[in-house]
Amino acid sequence: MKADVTVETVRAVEAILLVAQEPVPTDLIAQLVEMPSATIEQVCGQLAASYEEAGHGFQIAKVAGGWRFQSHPDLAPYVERFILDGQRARLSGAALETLAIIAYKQPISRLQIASIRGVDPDAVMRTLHGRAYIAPVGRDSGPGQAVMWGTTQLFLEKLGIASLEDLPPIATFVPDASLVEALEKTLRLDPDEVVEESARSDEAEAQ
Amino acid sequence: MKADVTVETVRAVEAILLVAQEPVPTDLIAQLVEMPSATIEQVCGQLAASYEEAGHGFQIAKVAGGWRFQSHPDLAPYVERFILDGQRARLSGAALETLAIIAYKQPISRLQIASIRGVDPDAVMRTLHGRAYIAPVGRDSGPGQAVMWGTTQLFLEKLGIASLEDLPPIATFVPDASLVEALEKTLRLDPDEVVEESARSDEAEAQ
Amino acid sequence: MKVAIEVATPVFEGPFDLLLHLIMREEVDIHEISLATIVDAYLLELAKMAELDLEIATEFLLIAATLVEIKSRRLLPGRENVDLDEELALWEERDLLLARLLECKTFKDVAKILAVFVDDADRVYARTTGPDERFAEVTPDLLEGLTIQKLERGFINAITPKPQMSINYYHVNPIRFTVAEAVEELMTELPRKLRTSFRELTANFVERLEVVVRFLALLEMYKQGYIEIDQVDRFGDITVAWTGIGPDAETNMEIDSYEG
Repeated sequence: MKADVTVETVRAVEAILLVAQEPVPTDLIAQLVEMPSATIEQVCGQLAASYEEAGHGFQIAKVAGGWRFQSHPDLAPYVERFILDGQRARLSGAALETLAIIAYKQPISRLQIASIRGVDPDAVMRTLHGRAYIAPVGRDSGPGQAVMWGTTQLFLEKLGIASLEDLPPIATFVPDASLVEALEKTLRLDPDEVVEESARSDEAEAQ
Repeated sequence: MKADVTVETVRAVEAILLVAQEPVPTDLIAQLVEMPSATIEQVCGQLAASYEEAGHGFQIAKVAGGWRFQSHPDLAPYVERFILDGQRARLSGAALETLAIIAYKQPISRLQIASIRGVDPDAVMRTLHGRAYIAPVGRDSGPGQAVMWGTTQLFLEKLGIASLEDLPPIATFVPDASLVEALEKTLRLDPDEVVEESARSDEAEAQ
Repeated sequence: MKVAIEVATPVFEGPFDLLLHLIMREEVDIHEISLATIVDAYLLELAKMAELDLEIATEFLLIAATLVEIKSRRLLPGRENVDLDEELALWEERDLLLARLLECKTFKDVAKILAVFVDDADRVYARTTGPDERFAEVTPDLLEGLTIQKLERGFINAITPKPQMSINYYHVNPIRFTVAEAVEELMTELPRKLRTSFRELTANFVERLEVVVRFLALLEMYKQGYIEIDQVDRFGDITVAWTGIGPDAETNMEIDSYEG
């Protein structure tokens, strides 16, 4: 710990996080213990590291913009035995794909989502909204004034991340060259190239 | 620690107590981690001593026949400041709706409330229960044996009425069959409250 | 050696999903992508869906039409008499399809990473217990100012059905008929006309979709030997002639036999 951080400050942070019912923003903790936010961020980070090192069954983690106590993932089997309805609601592939689009493209309208997925996202979006992973964040300024959607704090909690910036950059996901080539080749209009192609593969087979 | 108590057992106890809403009886912990109760009693006692020694801002304490995490008494001023600063005093619209449903429809299960409100009332109910405005009043006789909830004496006192019969009767505002039909339909549908607050904001506001 | 493997038909989340699946499968299996195989497989899936679900998504058919156009463009080369506008339009559609496939694939990959995040996050449980009873006095009284009138209003709000804000954002009407129904119509229409053209057969249709459905129906009947199809100019009109012979003119024809 830094020299100017007293033991009391660290203990106060622990006490506050223990009684909190949702992630506590660093700024709020800083205000309560009268220390700079940067210091509190450091204190929390160091507390998290020290719990891990001591091998405790709990952690401090930064999730959805704030710090919180949570059980250690190693101990999920015990916790699930204890919390009877501990089974988490599973997200379907369609739900995850829709969430992925909303997370990276927000604010986005239903129509825009539909055109990316090629299917009506209505039912999936209703479920996601019901679970509060997505919410309307405004209206399009265009003529239709479509409702625009974005992800929520609960979405960040569901993913266990502190903010949207913790998601990998979209560039990471650009399909690799071989797939792009395969798609392009498949949909090529010019028949000459197709002939060439098959000639080449004949050659390959002959070897 | 005793020789036959593994690190995993101690960590599991920590994890279980961390996520528990109420003090957890020794016997229940013993059953969950498959160890004798006497051993668990000892483990909890030793954990409590080690937290105190390490000077953490939280403790493990035995309360009402069970073990729980709580903030250290030394740090009460910080916790009080957190409660006052960090939380809003008024009941949110969503919390009010949940409370009204429980008041009028008691005894009622969490699931039944969810189907009326269309969103998970969990967080709101936890707050209301924490303030002793609602309480479990029994179990459903059906297969699930769901916990049934009702309002408390404190609720009546706060509202300044002698009994539930002083509430305006429900029948006066269920005027015709079409509304009932519309209502039934809503109950069958997925929640789709586009402009409604999300479950997440319920939680935030209810505190 | 190639072994035919029966795979349980997966549920495809839309036309891009299906098309990606088919193309990637081809790539893995034979390292050479045959558009013909993919178009046939796509149409086969489409036919299965058309039988299962009348409300089949319009996108499936629009993409089928684009695929078929690309395929026919390859099979019927011929540089003369090319309508440049139509040629350009086809290029545009192809590029659009390619771009949308890539975008779809990108978000499918993102979804996989999100699933990993979710799986990890599902293994931790947050503490949400709140302050204990020692702090009850400090805790603000939530019910301050609550009256029975407010409670009553809260209850009415809670049980009042919420307005549905869902808008129908599909500009294309839901499909009113299936390929199978179109075949049925043509089976009564064509024997009377004997010889006609695709444009004539679709002259009364407003929706592009209806045209596509008819086109798919004609392709099907062509494969079954009921009709002859001839296209003199590329992108020109298609003449349709009733042959009067089929595999079994007496019984209902099988629609799900696009492979061939």
